[in-house]
Amino acid sequence: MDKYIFIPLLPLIGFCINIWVGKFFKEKAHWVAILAVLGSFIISVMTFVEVVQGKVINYDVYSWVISGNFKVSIGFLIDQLTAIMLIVVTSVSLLVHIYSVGYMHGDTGYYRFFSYLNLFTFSMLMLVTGNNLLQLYFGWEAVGLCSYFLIGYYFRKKSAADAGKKAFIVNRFGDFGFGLGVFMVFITLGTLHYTDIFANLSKLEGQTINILGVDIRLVTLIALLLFCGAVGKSAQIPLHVWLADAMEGPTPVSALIHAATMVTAGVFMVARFNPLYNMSDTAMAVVALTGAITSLFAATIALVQNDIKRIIAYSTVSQLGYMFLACGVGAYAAGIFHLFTHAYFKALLFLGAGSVMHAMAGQLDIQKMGGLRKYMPITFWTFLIASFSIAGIPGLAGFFSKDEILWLAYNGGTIGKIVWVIGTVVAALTAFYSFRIVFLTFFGKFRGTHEEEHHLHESPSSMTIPLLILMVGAISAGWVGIPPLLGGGNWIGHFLEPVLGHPHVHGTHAEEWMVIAISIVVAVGGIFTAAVMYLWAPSIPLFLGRTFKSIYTVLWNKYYVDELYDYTIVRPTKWLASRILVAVTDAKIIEGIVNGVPKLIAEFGERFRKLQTGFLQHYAMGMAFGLFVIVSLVFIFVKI
Amino acid sequence: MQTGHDSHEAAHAPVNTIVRTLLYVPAIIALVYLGAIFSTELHYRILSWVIFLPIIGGFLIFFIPRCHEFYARAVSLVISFITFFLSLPLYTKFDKSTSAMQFTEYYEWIPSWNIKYALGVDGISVLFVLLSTLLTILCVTVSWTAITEKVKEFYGSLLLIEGSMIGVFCSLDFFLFYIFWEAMLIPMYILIGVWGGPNRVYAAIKFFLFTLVGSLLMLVGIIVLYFYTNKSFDVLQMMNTTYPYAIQLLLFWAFFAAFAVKVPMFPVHTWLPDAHTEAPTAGSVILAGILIKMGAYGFLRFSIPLFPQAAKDMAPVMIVLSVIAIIYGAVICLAQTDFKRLIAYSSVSHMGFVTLGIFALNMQGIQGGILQMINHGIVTGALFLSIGIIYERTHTRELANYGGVATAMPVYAAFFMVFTLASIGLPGTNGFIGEFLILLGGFMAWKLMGILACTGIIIGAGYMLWLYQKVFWLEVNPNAHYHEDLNEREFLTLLPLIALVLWIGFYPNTFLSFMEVSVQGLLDRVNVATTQQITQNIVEVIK
Amino acid sequence: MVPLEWYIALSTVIFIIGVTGFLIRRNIIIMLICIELMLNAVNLSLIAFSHYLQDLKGQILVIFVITVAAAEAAIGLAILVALYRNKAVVHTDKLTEMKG
Amino acid sequence: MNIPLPDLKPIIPELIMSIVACALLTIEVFAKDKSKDFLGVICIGVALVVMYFVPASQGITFGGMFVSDGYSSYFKLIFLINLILTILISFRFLAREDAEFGEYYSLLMFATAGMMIMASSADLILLYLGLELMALSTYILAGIKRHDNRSIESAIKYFLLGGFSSAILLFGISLLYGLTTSTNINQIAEHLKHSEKSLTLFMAMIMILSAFAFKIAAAPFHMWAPDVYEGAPTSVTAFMSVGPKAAGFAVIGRVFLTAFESIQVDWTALLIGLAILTMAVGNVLAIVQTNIKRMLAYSSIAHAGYALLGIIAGTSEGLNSVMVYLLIYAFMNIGAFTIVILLDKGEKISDYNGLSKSHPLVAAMMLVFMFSLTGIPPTAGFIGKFNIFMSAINAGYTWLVVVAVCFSAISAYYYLRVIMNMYMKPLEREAIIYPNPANGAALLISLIMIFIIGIMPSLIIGYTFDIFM
Repeated sequence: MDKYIFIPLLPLIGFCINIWVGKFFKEKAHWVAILAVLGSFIISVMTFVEVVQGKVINYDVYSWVISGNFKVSIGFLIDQLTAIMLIVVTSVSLLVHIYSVGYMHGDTGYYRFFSYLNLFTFSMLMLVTGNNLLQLYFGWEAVGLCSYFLIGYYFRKKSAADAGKKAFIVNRFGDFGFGLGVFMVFITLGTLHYTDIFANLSKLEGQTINILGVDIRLVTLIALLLFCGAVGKSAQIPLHVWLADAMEGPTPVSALIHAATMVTAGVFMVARFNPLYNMSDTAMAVVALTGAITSLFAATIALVQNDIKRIIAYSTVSQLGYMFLACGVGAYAAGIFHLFTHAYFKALLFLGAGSVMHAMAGQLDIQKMGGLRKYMPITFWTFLIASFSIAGIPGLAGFFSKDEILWLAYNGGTIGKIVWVIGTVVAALTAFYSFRIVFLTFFGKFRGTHEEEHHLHESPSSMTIPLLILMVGAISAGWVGIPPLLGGGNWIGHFLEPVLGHPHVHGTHAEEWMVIAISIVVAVGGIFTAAVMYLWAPSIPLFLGRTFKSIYTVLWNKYYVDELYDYTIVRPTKWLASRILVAVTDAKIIEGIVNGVPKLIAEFGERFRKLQTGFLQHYAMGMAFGLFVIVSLVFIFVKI
Repeated sequence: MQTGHDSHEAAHAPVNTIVRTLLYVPAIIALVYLGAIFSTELHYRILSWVIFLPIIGGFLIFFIPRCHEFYARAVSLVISFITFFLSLPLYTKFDKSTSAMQFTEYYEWIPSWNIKYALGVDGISVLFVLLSTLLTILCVTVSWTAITEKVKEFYGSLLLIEGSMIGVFCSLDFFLFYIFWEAMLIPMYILIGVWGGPNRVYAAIKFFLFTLVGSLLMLVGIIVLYFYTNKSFDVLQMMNTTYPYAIQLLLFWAFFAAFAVKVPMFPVHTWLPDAHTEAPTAGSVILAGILIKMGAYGFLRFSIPLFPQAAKDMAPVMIVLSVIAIIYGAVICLAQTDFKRLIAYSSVSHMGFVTLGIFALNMQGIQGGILQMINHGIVTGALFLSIGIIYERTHTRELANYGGVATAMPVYAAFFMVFTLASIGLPGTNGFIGEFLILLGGFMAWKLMGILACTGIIIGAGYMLWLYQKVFWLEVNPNAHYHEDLNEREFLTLLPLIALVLWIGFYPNTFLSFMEVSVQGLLDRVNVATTQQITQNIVEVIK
Repeated sequence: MVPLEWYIALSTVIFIIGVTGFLIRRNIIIMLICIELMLNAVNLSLIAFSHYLQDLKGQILVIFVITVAAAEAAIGLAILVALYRNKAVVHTDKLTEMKG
Repeated sequence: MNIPLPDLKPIIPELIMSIVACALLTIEVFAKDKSKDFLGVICIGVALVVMYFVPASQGITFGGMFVSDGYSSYFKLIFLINLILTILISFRFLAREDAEFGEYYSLLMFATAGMMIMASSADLILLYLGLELMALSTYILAGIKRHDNRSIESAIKYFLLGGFSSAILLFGISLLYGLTTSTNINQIAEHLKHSEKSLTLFMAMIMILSAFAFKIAAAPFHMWAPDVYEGAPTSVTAFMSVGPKAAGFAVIGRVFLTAFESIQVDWTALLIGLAILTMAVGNVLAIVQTNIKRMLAYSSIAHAGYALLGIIAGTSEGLNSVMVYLLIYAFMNIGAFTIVILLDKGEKISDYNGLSKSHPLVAAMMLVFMFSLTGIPPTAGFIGKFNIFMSAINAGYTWLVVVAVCFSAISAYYYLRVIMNMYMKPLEREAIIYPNPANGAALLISLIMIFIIGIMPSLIIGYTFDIFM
């Protein structure tokens, strides 16, 4: 037993305690949970330090499944990538735990909430620390489960229950591909352990598989199948539909799971499998384009939404797209860097939104807010910083990571150029909608009811302290990756190099300056446009909405993707189930035969019993007739 | 009937139950431990005892005077416990390093037909014996207050079923096997028909006739086999005989008739929803937990090793049928409005996985298949137990009459959630290990079919979560009659199953190691067989 | 001498008359007589065979058949009397209480 | 002139039976006792004594006409068991039915003696005599409730059709005699072996077959059975459904497998057709019955169909299986009829509704009998069927067994219906049952034998094997 095992184990213990006897602790249940996460945070930091010093931990705890040549263990691989993830996960988790003490105060399911959070932390840590694909898959599904629990936390509400279910099932679609990918890995390489996989990857080179008449390279196939899982988990097109609905969960959950940690698991997976992806240009292109398109797509939706959490959710989708975009152009480290910074500023945004909701008694519509900066200054300032950070204002965390991605994308060939253009546009949109929230929420006059205004207050310290800590992160998290051009050492890039490799950069300094400049310009432009439209000339949005009504409607309805799925998948399946399988196949055909045969026999019986008339002569005739038939048969068939 | 005003009370009651129950847990664990030690020390003919103690006990219960219902319950509980203890040496003394039969017993029985009383278990069957003895205890406890009419007959039948089920898994003589196989129909028929739901009579007869038609064809097959085996019913001797290909093919299908109905595979599955739905809780548990495993077990024990060539050649057909069952069963669940019927159809889907794994004919597939049978026994058994528990309060199976159970019965809801998750194969639960191995095996053998089978998992999540939402979430149904959470008895009934779900989920090797060698032996037998490739067309399509 | 075939033919004809009578007549007494007719047809053929085969067994059988026929007639009539007492009918078309 | 007395040892059982039967008639006249039970007791006692003599009195006598061998002994055992069980179930029943005539018992004995003679006859003359002895006695028995319309109706039907069929039999015998100059089965066989097949032979065979088929109630010569079984007093029905049937099989086995051995292929084909038709008619028509006696009548037709499979197999093993089957059938069928007798509730199947609530023990026993008739292990019925199927398959008639198995599955439907009514339907009106020790004993014997044979079949199978080996 060494300390690493306690990283995931402590939250698990916390979960077990709280789920069984948490009810006794009443409002003290959080102590168990927080202490557990604190413990694992401390160990994580210690581990991180070890990793920084150059140690890579890789060992098996016990054999999990052994079946013939299929051997998989529960084990830990803690390298640079995992170490970063450990810090992200445990730190954000710890803060969200603390935040929840205030946020969830008075909730009937207090202990339940904390036990779920613990379980989530455990699962996420299993995901990132696992040294094999199956353990990754374990964590992968387990975080999905926790997400399901926590989205559906207010299970009395139909929308929450539906959202939880939707999240789980949509993720299952992704996992479908992921599972097949795992199978393919095992079939082709005979192992699921990372080190063995990466050591044998070269064997796959040149192998193809014929699917429906098309020869596909094995590496491409595996990479894409695994990517399916990432698409589901990280809410990329076309499986992004669950994340916005997931905002039905309590806000700390949105911050922890649907912004900082779980949804980034896909990025983590792709980064973890970078040797595989590097072998297939097709897969890389697919990853990059999926990321780019998703980020644009989500950003456009975010422009017109009014629900504060949904906007942030779409922003998350968009930012996740950014990370995939980075991975797709080979800039894994940049992707992870963005993951790292994003975790803090997005968690901050969510927790800020939660704080706003707390004050607004659950109101989410930013059109009904306004002027809140007077009532809740801490929330305002932290939220503002986070918004600057996400918008990419120089000096803040978001700027450095986003810039790194854009610069490396710019360097990434034709596809790189395309995604760079998209990325830049998205940066502008991001700045715009982020400040749309800020201006509509914290500036101007309060637009809610009087009663609501009376109720406005700053959140308790258990909520504001995490906000402040996260604010530090949102400001400074990027400092670990300041590019050499700006005088930094891109420490994180070098730190991750052993795992994620080093992207090829052939652009000049001038080009790099240009990229930076453009991103600053679009960020400031976005903020300025938002200011114009929502602070100084509020009629413009209305005018635009009327003028481009069709576009507005499409965006407002999120491109009708939900409806599309409803009509192409959900309804046909239900129709198939109830109208065909139940009504026809089972009831008519199979049951028809099953019940029909006895009926037929009984029918025969009813017919033939009429022959049994009770009349003696008929019986004698029967005998005589039988005799006659037999004799005739003998005459016909027997040749003498 | 309690009403809403004391919901505060109700909210705290379960906690007390948990605590009180947790006090029992160490006692029970200690009891089981002692039982294991004690029975391991003793030397007795384990299999005969385990088979005939419940059978004799069941008959004895019939003679308890009608007025003493409690004694009927208590005696059956004691008998089922003793049976369980007696079966424990199968776990502790089992030699995992050999694929030969263990704990064998051989006696002459009907010398004129060369029939022996032959019992024995190997890695494939041993777990089912243990599962049967365990589930029977739970069936007894869950029916404690649910059955108020003809109590002794109920418990007698239950024990008779237990004995015959175990007999099926232990028989090494085909005649003996068939006796147990059929004999079980009688008490099961009674169990469904007498204590079942509103449409019980139809369901009971349907169950009986379906199974009978299938097994009678098998009977013909058995007799044919007898003459081809030099007039012997000895399974081991049969395994050492190679049959002509045409005979293999014919007998494979004759056996298929019996086993496919039991499993049930796709076109012959319609007895199952009716039987499972209408049966009393214990009946559903036995049906879903063990009885339908006998079909898949039959494939493993007889069809495949006795007719390896035919099995290999027919595997594509079986795989296609399995995949149809997986998807069909899953999709049809989406349209169910009946609590038990939904779970019943999900069994069709899950058993499709099992047969898929078995006919993948590779290590992962078969091990997964066997493990999945155990899993399905645990999980679906548990689901039916759970449904029985709430049915006792509501007396309705219509999903529309439920809602918000999680508010009223939080502990129960949590338990049900675990089983739901196991049912949809979430990692960390037993369902995952089984399904993963099956799909891996299936995918290795038949890519396209493996892919199609995977869709069953998606739909599986769909209907189970839909069910969970409909029953447990949302607002409390105003017409509901569930205010009391689990009591100690119900809690303790479900607890061992939870433990097993997690045990297999996190450390399946305990169970996989039991079957490893035996499955390898089976595979060796299959692999030497050469195929005639008469199903080449299908192979090309589904490969 | 009359050839055997003629006896057999006669016997067959009488037998068939008996059968036909049994099949078409409703009166139980007449049916009983038809049965006697059939038996006697058999007797005829048996005696003919016995004679032509120069074997006594046929004749022995005839004796038995006659005896049995007597017993049969006695029992038959007894049952008939019982029937007549109960229902006052002697026709089979009135005896269709049990059917199906 | 010294007339040598034939060796009487082999015929001792039949002699005892006949003499005692005659004596009973006499005793009955002088008996002052209102109750005739003592006659029954005597019967049983004699039957037991005879049972003791049966295996001991092996031999051939009366110039080869009478053969007492293992084969016949086994059948005689069945007849005697049938007799004993029938008497046990008739004790109170007759009084209840207002049919307590002393001659009832002697008629039963005569009928049994007839059957025994049939089983032992190696000569067509003796066979005919035995058959008529049995038949005439059963005609009277069927009509013994002489004030009851249905009883008389059944007697008339049975009598007329029986006479008709025995006339046909005689015609067949006469043809065969003309063809072979013999009435002795062995001599006939010897003769036929060396002669050409001829149409006359076939005619003879068909006529003899039809008469035997009438006795075992095989389709299309079965039509008397449902009516007669329904109308006759239940105890007589029980007697008739086993005894004459078994006797019929005994002679079929003897005559066809010995005398007609040379044309076995041909009559086997005929019998296959007959067997399929019989199983079909019996099972399909049983499904639609509402009267339990009638249902059991059709079921007994169906069982004759299964048993024919053993004859079709044409091996000693097959014959064995038929014998075992009939023995088992005696127990389970009489058991079922005992329950019918025990309940004075009416003969409708729906009258059994809810029986398990009012009389659980009776219902449980009926359940065993029904499952045994269906052929579900571990009851004897399964062993019987299994045995038959095994011999048929061994003889190469697998397809026929598959057909039989399908019909057997159909049969489950109507047997289950009885169980369903007893266990799964609500009680409509309380049944009156008339328990008495004799009926109880009959039930107990049947029940125990069903389970003993079901679980330890080697007890009786070994016995039959010993006879042939």
